[in-house]
Amino acid sequence: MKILTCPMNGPRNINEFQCFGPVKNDPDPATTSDADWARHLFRVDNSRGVITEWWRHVPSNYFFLAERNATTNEVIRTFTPQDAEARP
Amino acid sequence: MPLRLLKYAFSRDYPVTGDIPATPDLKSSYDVVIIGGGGHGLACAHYLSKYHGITNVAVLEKGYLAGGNTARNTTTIRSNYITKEGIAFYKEGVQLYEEMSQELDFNVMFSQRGQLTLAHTEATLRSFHLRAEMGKHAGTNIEVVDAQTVKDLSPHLNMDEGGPLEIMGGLWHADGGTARHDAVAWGYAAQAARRGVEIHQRTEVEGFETDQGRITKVRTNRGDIAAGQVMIAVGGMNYDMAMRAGVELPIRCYPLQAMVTQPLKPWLHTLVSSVSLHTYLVQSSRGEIVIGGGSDPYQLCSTRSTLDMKEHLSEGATHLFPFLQGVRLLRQWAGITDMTPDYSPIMGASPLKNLWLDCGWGTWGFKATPVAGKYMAQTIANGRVAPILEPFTMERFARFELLNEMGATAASH
Amino acid sequence: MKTFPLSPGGAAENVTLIDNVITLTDLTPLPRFGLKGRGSGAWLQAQGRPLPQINQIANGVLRLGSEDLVVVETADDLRAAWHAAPAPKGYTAWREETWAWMHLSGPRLNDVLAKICPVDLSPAAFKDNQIAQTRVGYLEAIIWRHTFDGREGFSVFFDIAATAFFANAVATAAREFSEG
Amino acid sequence: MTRLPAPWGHRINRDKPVSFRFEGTKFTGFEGDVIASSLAANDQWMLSRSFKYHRPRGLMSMAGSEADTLVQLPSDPNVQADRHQISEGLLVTAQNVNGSLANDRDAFMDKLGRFMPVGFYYRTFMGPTRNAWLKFWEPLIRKKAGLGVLDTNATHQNYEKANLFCDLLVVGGGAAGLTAAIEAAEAGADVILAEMEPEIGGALTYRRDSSDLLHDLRNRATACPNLRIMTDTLVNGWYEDNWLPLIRGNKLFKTRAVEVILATGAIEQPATFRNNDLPGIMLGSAAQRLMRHYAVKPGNRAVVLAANPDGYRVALDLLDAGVELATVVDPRAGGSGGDLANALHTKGVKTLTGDITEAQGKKHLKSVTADGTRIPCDLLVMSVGSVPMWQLPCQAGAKLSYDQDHARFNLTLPDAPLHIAGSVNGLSSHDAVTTDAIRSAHQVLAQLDLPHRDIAGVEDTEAVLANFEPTITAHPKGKDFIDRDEDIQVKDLQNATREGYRELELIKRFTTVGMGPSQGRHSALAAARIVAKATDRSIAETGVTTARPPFAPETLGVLSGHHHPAERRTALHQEHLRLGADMRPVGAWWRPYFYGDKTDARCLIDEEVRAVRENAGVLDVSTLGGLEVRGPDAGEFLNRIYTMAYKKQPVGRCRYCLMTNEMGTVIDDGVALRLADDLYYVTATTGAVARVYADMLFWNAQWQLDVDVLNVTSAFSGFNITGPNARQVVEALNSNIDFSHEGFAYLEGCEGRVAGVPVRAMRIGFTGELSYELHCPSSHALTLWQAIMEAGKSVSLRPYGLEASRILRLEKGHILIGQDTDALTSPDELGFDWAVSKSKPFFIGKRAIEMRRNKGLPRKLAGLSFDAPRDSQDVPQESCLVLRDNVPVGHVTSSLYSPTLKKHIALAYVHGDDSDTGTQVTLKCRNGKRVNAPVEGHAFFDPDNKRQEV
Repeated sequence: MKILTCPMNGPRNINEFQCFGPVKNDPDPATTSDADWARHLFRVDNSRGVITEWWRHVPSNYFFLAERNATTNEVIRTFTPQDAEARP
Repeated sequence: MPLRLLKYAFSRDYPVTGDIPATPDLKSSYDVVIIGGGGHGLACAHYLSKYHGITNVAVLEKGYLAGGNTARNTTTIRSNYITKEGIAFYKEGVQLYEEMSQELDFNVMFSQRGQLTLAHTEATLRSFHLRAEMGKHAGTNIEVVDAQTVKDLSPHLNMDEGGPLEIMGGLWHADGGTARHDAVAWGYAAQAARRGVEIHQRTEVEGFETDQGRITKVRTNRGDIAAGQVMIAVGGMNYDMAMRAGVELPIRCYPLQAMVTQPLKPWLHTLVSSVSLHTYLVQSSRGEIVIGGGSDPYQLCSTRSTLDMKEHLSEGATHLFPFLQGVRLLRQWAGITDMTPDYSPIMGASPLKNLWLDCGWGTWGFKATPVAGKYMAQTIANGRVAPILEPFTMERFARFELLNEMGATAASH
Repeated sequence: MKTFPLSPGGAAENVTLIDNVITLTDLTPLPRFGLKGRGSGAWLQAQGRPLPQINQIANGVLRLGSEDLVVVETADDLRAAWHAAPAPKGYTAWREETWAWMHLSGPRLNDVLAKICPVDLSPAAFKDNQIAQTRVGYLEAIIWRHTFDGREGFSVFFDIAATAFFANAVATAAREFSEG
Repeated sequence: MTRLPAPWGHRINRDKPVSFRFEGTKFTGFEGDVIASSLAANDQWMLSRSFKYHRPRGLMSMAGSEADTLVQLPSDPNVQADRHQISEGLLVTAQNVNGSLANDRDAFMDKLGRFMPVGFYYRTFMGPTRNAWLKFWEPLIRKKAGLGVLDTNATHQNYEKANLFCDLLVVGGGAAGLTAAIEAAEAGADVILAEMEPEIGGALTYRRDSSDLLHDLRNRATACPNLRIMTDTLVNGWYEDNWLPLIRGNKLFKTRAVEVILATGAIEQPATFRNNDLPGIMLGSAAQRLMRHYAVKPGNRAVVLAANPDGYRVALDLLDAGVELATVVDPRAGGSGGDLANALHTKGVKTLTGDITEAQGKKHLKSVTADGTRIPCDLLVMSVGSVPMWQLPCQAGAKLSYDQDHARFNLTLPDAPLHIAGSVNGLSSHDAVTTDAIRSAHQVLAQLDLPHRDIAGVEDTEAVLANFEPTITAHPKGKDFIDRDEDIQVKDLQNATREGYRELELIKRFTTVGMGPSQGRHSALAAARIVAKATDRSIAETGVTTARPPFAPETLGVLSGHHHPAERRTALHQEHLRLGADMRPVGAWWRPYFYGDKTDARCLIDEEVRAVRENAGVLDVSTLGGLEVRGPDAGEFLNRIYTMAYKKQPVGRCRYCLMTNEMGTVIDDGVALRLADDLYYVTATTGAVARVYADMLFWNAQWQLDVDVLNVTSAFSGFNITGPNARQVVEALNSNIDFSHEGFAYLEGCEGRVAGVPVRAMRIGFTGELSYELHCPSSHALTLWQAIMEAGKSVSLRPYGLEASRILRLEKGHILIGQDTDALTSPDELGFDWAVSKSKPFFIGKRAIEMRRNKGLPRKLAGLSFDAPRDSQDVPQESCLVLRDNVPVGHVTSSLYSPTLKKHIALAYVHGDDSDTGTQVTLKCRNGKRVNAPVEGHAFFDPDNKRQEV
């Protein structure tokens, strides 16, 4: 089983976590066209390289971010939303 | 004894049929380039060459023939869906399977032993009734059965009476079945090749050149090709392939895992699947029990297997049939699935005039191999999306006209 | 009068806690007081309760997050003080109602825990008063290396509605050692 | 046959005879014997019939891999006879036999090989009719296929699982594994060594001239306190981040290792010639195992096919054991066994340079043909090369490549905390293996920050001699098996390439080579060689097949362990049982369906409904999700989460909560009671609360509002007292709450004390009657419940269950999320535009709701009712279709008979254009009958809300 390192709880089996999917930029509803809003709703980053995702450590309900290679499954780093300068 | 066997016995040497010609040199141009040498691409090539007279066709396969999801799926064939668009489409898929061995002169071993899906909750039973009502209205062979009939259909099931997973009833789909997955692809390949279609293995598409909304060139590791029409049908890679042509698809890749036991003498006649346990089982004609279930919990483009999924599937299987505890597992594997937001495929036109999509097949593509091939061929030959495919357009999401099949897909693909 | 799951009339009153190769002790009725949300830590500190690092326990304060704290000793006075105090002071975390609290000890403690908890709890890897928020007995739980009543072992906090389930899961895991 | 004298046979205890039956005949072996060894000791060499041709088969490897040694135990099919120990009274039968093993009625299949070339089934069995495959051919083939027979009455066994942790896991307890484990443990690492055999030592336990080294290693291992040795333990796979399943008996140890050394050894390969599958033909290592482990003499007159030094060692072993050695055949050009050959020569054994082309015999080997000469013998021992045990390394990402110069497979490791040592690394001699093991141990020690040295890689001169590349040509008469499991011959692979299946994976699929129980252990190398030659490519170009877990067959039982679906009980669980409740699972919870005798369910449920409509009832709503949302931004937070507005909600008021997702689909509902400026108590549906809670935290991880959310579902219990006499009940309670009409209006809420218990009281309900919902901390639930029941005595307050609750809610037209909604339901489709704020700038789903509204209303949930007898089938039940021009446009989501209204009532999606009250719609009953009904509002009972607001 894969290990994911929770910034708060340390390394744990990945089945203690729930993935909330790649980070999405929230477009401004006031200025976004219907077409772009539909894209926002249905399109998810599915690239084969490194993706940045939201994860939840279920027993502690702690949410954090992880950079993970979507092909090799290698976790590059995990970090808190507060430390998310690198957040796209 | 079938006469065909005598031919082998009385031939001095093994009589070669020559199913799949060796990969020829690439020509500079084809009327149709089909990207993806899996079941769907090969079926399309077959229908193009046999029914539309289009034989200047190249099927490009990055690896070996039908080595992607055609090789990795667990071969469920069924039409017990929920949307009327889905049912109409998959129903014809089942019908085409019934005729496939004759059509291809290749025994694909279509084994229509029926599919029994189990309900452990009232909510599941309610959804079964909806699938049954929709199916009956569309003329498919489907009904909701009570717990006693479930027992009659699959006598060894653990009914868990009074327990948390009591079987309350089932969805019985007598038309459901399986086929030999490789044979489907090989049969289409052999037929298409005999009519002049070129099959290029180890030929990878690296990109496209476009001009004025058309693909003008397909770039491969073996050289560039000009193409009149292009279809992509590369399950597990469609998002990337479409992106190379500048087309963005609402697809996310998830691994789907399955496993198989050692061969046993026949004991399980029907396909059995459980919605609550996310497990399904079928005994192959070789005697192995093929066990599958839900997708992996997070996005990944890898065919690695996990122990957790194997444990989960084993739990489900031994709950349904406790005596399977002593049965030995031989192999586990995975495929990469292209999941769409509504668990229905994306077929038809793309923003590029000569690029056609046969994508988003998630966990449910095998059963659609003939019907997708038939209508994609018709679409490409006519330059117009076949009516039966129209609801599956990639535009449906922005229009909120989703074809939601999640409930009919989660437990059995 | 309060009724806990294992009390007469409680939801798990028919469940017997295992007491052979492993001993389960129900500590659910013991007082505890949880605070959560902004202001919790500062208020507790102002009461003379220094805060440990996250996932550690010190001076009876168990820290589960930056603003998620549980006081497991002399909770009643503290509760009264908290109710009387002005905001900001965090919010009650209802830990005395959401959690069952059980203590595990006994000769096959390590063998049984290896079956029901995915975290390495060996003494070298998991020291006294260390805490892990993880799964125990198929439930989300907090496990704490904790000597209770002179018995070395672990305290586990988990969903109080699953008390019967947890007790049965531990007993099932221990059966292998009690029978053989 | 008598056993060899000690020290041969160190695994058997000659003092303890064990009797068992094979094919009905009684055999006696010794404690420590496996099935195959004790049968061989009794001259029973045939163990099974082959998959396709029903040829006699016996042991070949003694290593537990090939299908030929699979036997049937009464409740256990496909058991490895060469690994399974005998026990007193064990009943063993042969598999894949029609009749008996000795006289298999299907043995004629062997003569029909001409009719059944590779892939023949793809070209036949299609006629004469379209259904012929399904109806006739497939049942026939299914009966012939398969191996063992499943016992569908097999009893439940206990399977266990545990977690293990270590610094270093060493897989394989042979010379390399033991050396590496000891070296690392002595330097301070926490080491587990797993060995699948019952003793450590690996090949040292049966190989010639190995006992001194083994003795030394065992002593050192015993002296290491931080080395845990697990024998009889199969490491059956490698998974991400060094997560390995160790299987010992019925227990699975899921092991997390910081570092892993794979010292898994090598797999000796068979030679290819006609009839190479006859019983009596075995690998050199198998003969050695029989002799050294079990004291079984493998034959009386032997031929040894030796293409490496090990073959000569086996020959010397056979002589020592008193086996007559006819000759040693060495296929290498100028083949010479060097010193070992000289040792043989001095004992009078001839060596012959050449190859074996054919073996003869019916049920056992009688002779072999070597270079045209027929040599009588009853034993042929093959020592012609090996392949590294590639399965675990390849699962871990290693690449298997072919080294043309040395005619062998090599492994290249990925960049990972993973190492290989010993013969899996291509080494053979004891010295080389030991040095390699020490090298790998010190690599691990360096990674673990423990004292270590740098040790260079090893060259092994003997390993170079270990493999040679034979010229494999198909025998004109065939039966030269490449894959014994699947009965695949040389020509089958060649013919597959001629059919166009030229890629190794395609050949595997077309011929099934490597797909049987041994998973290519004895066929991969030969198959690669044949395919490369047939397609005029190098093995490097054709590639090799992939390795998938598990390493060896493993039971589903050991993978599944115990089943533990989680189970939750409300605080009143025992109280409900005492009241005679029929408890049923709802998600993880157990809830009362109704109270009383099961046989009278309908009547009792009707009574419960009537009690609520005419008097008063009480429902345990404790499973309802409870959330506290607190903090300065709590109102803003709820504004973004739910569709209504909460910032200006007065303290002491309840407000409906409707939750949509980003697509504008309704996903949950509940009620928010504002208890303070910065505190809301929010309910969520039972099944959804866990998800709603997680979603709330997820959104706030992004919004970072000053708010804290807490799931208090288990902390609070709740009871809804409902019915025209509900007020009498609550007013009879000892409380500080004014429950009067004036003091406590509809949708108000407050905190107070009832019967000494702190409560949160709300005037909300799901029945349409006057209702009070009292929530309290769960430790007080029993006290509160008893007080309520006591207070209700004067009006005969009746507890009611989930089934009555469903009827009551449908009579009132309340929707159930998940039943009356699906994955696409918008608030507009429910007619809930009143619950969607138009003034808020944002909430989740707002934009999608607007976009969907602009596209028109495809369907709408409507009320429908039908006057028909209660048990009539001519009524649309749940999931029946709503048709428009015979096209389905919607379906019935809820349908019940209302005992109050004495008619059938339903909620159904009708076409958007048909949603006006009074419009006639057509429905199709489950029996196919069409019925029409006019569209109504949702509330069938008291549509003007006169009763709930009194």
